[in-house]
Amino acid sequence: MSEILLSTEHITMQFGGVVAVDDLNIQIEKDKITALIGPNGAGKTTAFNVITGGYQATNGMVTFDGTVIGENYPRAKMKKIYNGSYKTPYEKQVVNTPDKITRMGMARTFQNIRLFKELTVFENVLIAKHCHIKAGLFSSTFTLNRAEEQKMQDDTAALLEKVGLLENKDDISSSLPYGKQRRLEIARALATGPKLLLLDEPAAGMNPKETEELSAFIKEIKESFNLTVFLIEHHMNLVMEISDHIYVLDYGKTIAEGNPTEIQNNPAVIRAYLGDEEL
Amino acid sequence: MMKIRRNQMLTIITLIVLVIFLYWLNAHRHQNGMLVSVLTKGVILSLVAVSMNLLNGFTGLFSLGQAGFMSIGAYTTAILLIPVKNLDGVYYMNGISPSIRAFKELVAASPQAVQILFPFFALLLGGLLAAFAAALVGIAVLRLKSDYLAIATLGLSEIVRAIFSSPQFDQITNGSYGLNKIPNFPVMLWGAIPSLITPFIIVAICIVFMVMLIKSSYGRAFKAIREDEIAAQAMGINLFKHKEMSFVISSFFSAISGGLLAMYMRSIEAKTFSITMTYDILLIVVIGGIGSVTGSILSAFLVTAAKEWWLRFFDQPLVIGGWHVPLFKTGFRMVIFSLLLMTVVLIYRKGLMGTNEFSWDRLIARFTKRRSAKGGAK
Amino acid sequence: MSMTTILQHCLTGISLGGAYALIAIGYTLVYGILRLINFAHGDIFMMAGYFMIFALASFPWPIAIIITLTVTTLMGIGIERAAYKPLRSAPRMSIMISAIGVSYLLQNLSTYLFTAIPRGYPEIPFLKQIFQIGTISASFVTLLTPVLTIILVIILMLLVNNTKTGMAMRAVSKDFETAQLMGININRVISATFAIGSLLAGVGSILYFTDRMSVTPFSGTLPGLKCFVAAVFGGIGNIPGAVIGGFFIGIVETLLVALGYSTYSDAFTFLLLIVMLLVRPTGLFGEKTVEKV
Amino acid sequence: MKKLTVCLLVLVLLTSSIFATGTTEQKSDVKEVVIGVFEPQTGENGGGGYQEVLGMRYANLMYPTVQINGETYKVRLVEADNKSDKTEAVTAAQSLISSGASVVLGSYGSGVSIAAGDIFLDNQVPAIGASCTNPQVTLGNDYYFRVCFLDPFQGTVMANYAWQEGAKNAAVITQLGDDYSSGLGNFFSRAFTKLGGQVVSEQQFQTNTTDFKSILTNIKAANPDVIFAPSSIATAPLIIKQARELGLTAKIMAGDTWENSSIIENAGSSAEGVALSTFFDDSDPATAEAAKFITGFKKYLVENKQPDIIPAVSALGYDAYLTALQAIEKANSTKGSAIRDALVSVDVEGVTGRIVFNENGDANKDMAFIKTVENGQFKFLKTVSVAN
Repeated sequence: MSEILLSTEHITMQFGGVVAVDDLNIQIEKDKITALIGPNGAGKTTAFNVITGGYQATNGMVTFDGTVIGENYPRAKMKKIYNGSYKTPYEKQVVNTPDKITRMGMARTFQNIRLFKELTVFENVLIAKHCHIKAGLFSSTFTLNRAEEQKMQDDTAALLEKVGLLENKDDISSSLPYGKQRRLEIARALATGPKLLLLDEPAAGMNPKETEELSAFIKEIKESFNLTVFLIEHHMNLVMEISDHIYVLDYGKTIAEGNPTEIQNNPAVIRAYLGDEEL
Repeated sequence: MMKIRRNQMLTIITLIVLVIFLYWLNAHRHQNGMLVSVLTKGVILSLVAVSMNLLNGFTGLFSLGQAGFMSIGAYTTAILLIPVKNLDGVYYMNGISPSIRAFKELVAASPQAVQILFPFFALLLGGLLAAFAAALVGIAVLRLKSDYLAIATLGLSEIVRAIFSSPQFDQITNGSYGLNKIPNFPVMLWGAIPSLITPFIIVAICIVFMVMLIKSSYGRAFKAIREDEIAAQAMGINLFKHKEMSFVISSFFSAISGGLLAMYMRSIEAKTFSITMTYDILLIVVIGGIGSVTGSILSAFLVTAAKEWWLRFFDQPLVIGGWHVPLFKTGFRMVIFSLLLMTVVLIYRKGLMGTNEFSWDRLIARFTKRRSAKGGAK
Repeated sequence: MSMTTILQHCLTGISLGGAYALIAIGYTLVYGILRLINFAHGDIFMMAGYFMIFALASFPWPIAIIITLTVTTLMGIGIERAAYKPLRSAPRMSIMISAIGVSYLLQNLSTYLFTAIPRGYPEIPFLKQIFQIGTISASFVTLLTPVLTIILVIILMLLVNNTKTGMAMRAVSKDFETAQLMGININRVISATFAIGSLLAGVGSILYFTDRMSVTPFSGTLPGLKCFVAAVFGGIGNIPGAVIGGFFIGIVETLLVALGYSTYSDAFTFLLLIVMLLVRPTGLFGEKTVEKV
Repeated sequence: MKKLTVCLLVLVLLTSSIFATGTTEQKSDVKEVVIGVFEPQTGENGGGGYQEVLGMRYANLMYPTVQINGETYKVRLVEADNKSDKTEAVTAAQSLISSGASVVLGSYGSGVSIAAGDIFLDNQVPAIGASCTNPQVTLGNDYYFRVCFLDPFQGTVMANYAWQEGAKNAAVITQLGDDYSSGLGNFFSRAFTKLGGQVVSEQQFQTNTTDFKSILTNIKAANPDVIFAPSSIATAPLIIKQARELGLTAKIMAGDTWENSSIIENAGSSAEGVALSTFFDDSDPATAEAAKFITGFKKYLVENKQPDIIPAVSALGYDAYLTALQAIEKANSTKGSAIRDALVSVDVEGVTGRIVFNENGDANKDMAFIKTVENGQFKFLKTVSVAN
């Protein structure tokens, strides 16, 4: 087995009495495309949020690139009502805010596109470059970091060119067509310079042609940016086409994992999806 | 390229005209008292309006604490600058704290150069104190969202006001009695810039700083927070750090503006910096356009001029040809004003400038368009 | 401090708290539904004071009270229609600015119409009857305020829990969009909310001003803000919470003044707000909500 | 549509500015001198300010012209509302100066006068305060004069009066952030303690307070013989009524501001027995000028829909106007600095007594009128003079 970039250990997320993610163990290999699938409400986005720091897991641990980026155990009220299937509590509490995790090299997109709507395409990407800024507030204000600023601008332009949005660079982002908005959101995530890219349903709302383009696009950026990709998706065609490894989630629990062929033939998966999604 | 050159030329010419105008005004200030005071108040308010806009318009933090931070600046400046000889007169009721007096006497006895720079130091110190206060308070309140933040900051400014007016601090702030005999604006560059022009220079420097900040990478991060906090955070922007920066900087400049206001008014009291003051600033920002620096500046001058000058006749009984026009009586001006605000809020939601900034291109385009339209009609 | 003094202070505090509670309900209802701090609510309360002055000048008190309450209620609905409804889809900041604008307008309008000179609030004789219990003396209205407040709150709770409109109100405050999809007439519910809030502010106004006897265009500002704090304290959207918040602030404020810290009595309210928001943002009885990413 | 409205708005603003300047620069053949009226007509002290303005307007009616160098100048009053607010005060003062005022009258409320004092000083326009009693108004300001007595004097007067009435314990209520109230309260306390009395309770309240029950409860617990509560017209009836409601029976006293019929109107029977010091008494005109003023002004008050009781501040406003007029005549000029120099040596027989300024610019008044409320009327009790 090659190097593991991200792993989750016994991740359990409980809201009140509801266990949304139960004992999730995922290992994402470097330079591979891994997918997380499952019917609606299976807890996929919640898992994403736990990994990116949006939520703090109730119990479990997330390791990224060799460092523990999140660890928690049931505390206070949760101690009494904890209902996850993995009972042994972890011992430490490690909390990282999403921005810090992003700066460590993990970038994400959102299920319901969250662009900086009133800003231009160029600004959207340029802002993502801000997270690695070296100059302080004052040197940046007095443009003492001209070289850095110039590099940020140049990189942004280069990135936009690569993703084919350079012609739209001065458009207000919300005025772009849907497909391009998706692409811009991915470009914006790339601008933070990630090792791992998390895509939350990137093909949602796309027609088959657009989806095809997207899968080519994902493969392309994976190669040119040296990325590891982790995605949630409903479009099985897309998932089966590009994924190296797939995890299936249902009612918060992992019901299967394996390569696309294995998954396609897994009876538990078929059962979970029956009537839910075309397979 | 040509266009940029032309725009630069236009800007330089406008600046020169402005400077000449200010010097002319300085020479004829006695005949133009109203103009001078409207412009001075306008420029001071434009600074606080821009700093409020930095928070509300660019960072998306709806804060209503400006008056509180202004009062910190105003009080610091005032306490430091009241001449030693007037101290007994000002603090006639409770006396001044001996340590402050000793410090002021020390300054008064120090070399000329120190004394010339002292007013600027006082302004700066006021700003820094406010910035410090904002940094402390920000840790707590910046966790709050939209309207909660608004009401919490409003509350903060009321707390600051209560502290300044409380009898416990009589010997520092002169509690109930307020401070007066505050010296006028200092001259700059050994008198080359007369005291009338000083506030314009200071405000210009401050606003230029804020504009440059907004244009910098940090400014872009502020805008990202305004647009979408969660996405901004996912892009690696530390929400708290950036909100705190914006809050601290905005408070710093609000306090500078407060200090200038103290110099302009020559007399301050805690009551001056009440909720109404914040509302007035908010009104300027809204009319100018939330998210537009030039809008705020323009609106600060327009609102001040309209309120203090042009619309004053609404308050006077008006008789046209023997007919006593009804409605015209004391208070009518402010009613008109509130209606104007509501019109902007409900109908012209973008205010004067929306989120746009002033640009020569736009102005010229507007004029040429009109002309060509007319030409077409012929 | 002697026992009588303490009792007297408590009585004052409870009475003040009762009036606060009635105003706080208006804030809590409106916030529950529109997520809007109705900055104009305090000014509606102030305007109700003026309405009463004019109504009582030409009518006997029972009719005057009815007129005042009707006009106040209508004004509340009118303000919502004119200043908030057009902004329903606008960002929250705009609607809040609109609320501040309405407050600004009402203050300036009443300064213009009634001048800034305080108007004496007319006396309703039976309300001002002075009672002497031992060494404590108080007017009837002081004693009546808390009792009436509690009665009104019970009635309101019954209405909210048992009528169709009440159910609709609760639904809207839980989930605006879904309620709309379920066929609830949002505008009617909002109007009803403003009507109830303003009506209670009207009642609060009569009780408050009868006890304090003077109305100025700025009478509503501070009580307004304090009552908002009371609503937050009790848990915004929660009616009994607002009432308890109102009483709490009324009593503490009175005690602070009594102890000689009147400078800090307003500051205290805001400090309470900030501390509350930091420690328990949902207030005493508020429900916790999870924010969706 | 939007553009049209913007254009309209600009048009309105422009025409209004023309109006605004048009009203101040009416060119006519008649030579005129402008007297600025710097008074609050809105805000906390709007009521008292308006009464003072009435006195000035009436004086202007009576004496509409002035002789300068043998020529008749018409006197034009220009009013500016300082809104009882120190920030507004500065701009209001500025607006008076730019409308060419040679001399300024006012203001009611010492705080605003102190705030605007430096503006008048800088522009060399003398100001004559009518009823601002705080010492700071004229102290150190060569261009500020005043025709009334000062707070230290007034405080002493009331302390003496209380002492003479047999009071040994006093309670003082003052308004935070108000120069007049805190100042006068303080001067009273000092004088009263000096006489041997004891101030048993000192209470403060904030601006816009309407609920005085808690501080009054404290006062009740201290059981004073008198309560001294210098405050604005707005707060007076509240204090009086709430005190009686709580069963406080101590005598309530205050300063000049309380001589306003609206207080009796609002406080009703509770106001009975309230004592205050004031500048003027209309039942006993000291001079012919005063007698003429009393009858004439009462009519004027009725015309202006006011109760026909002459407020002392109106009389002072009238006197301030007379003083200004005499100074202009004496200076033989409309120039501020000349008028200022003339003011130093004026000697006016006003309706509130003789006005001669001392080196601070304060009128040498050594007499105050004590009045009390009886049967719903202010009733003259006695005059008190205190040797300084």
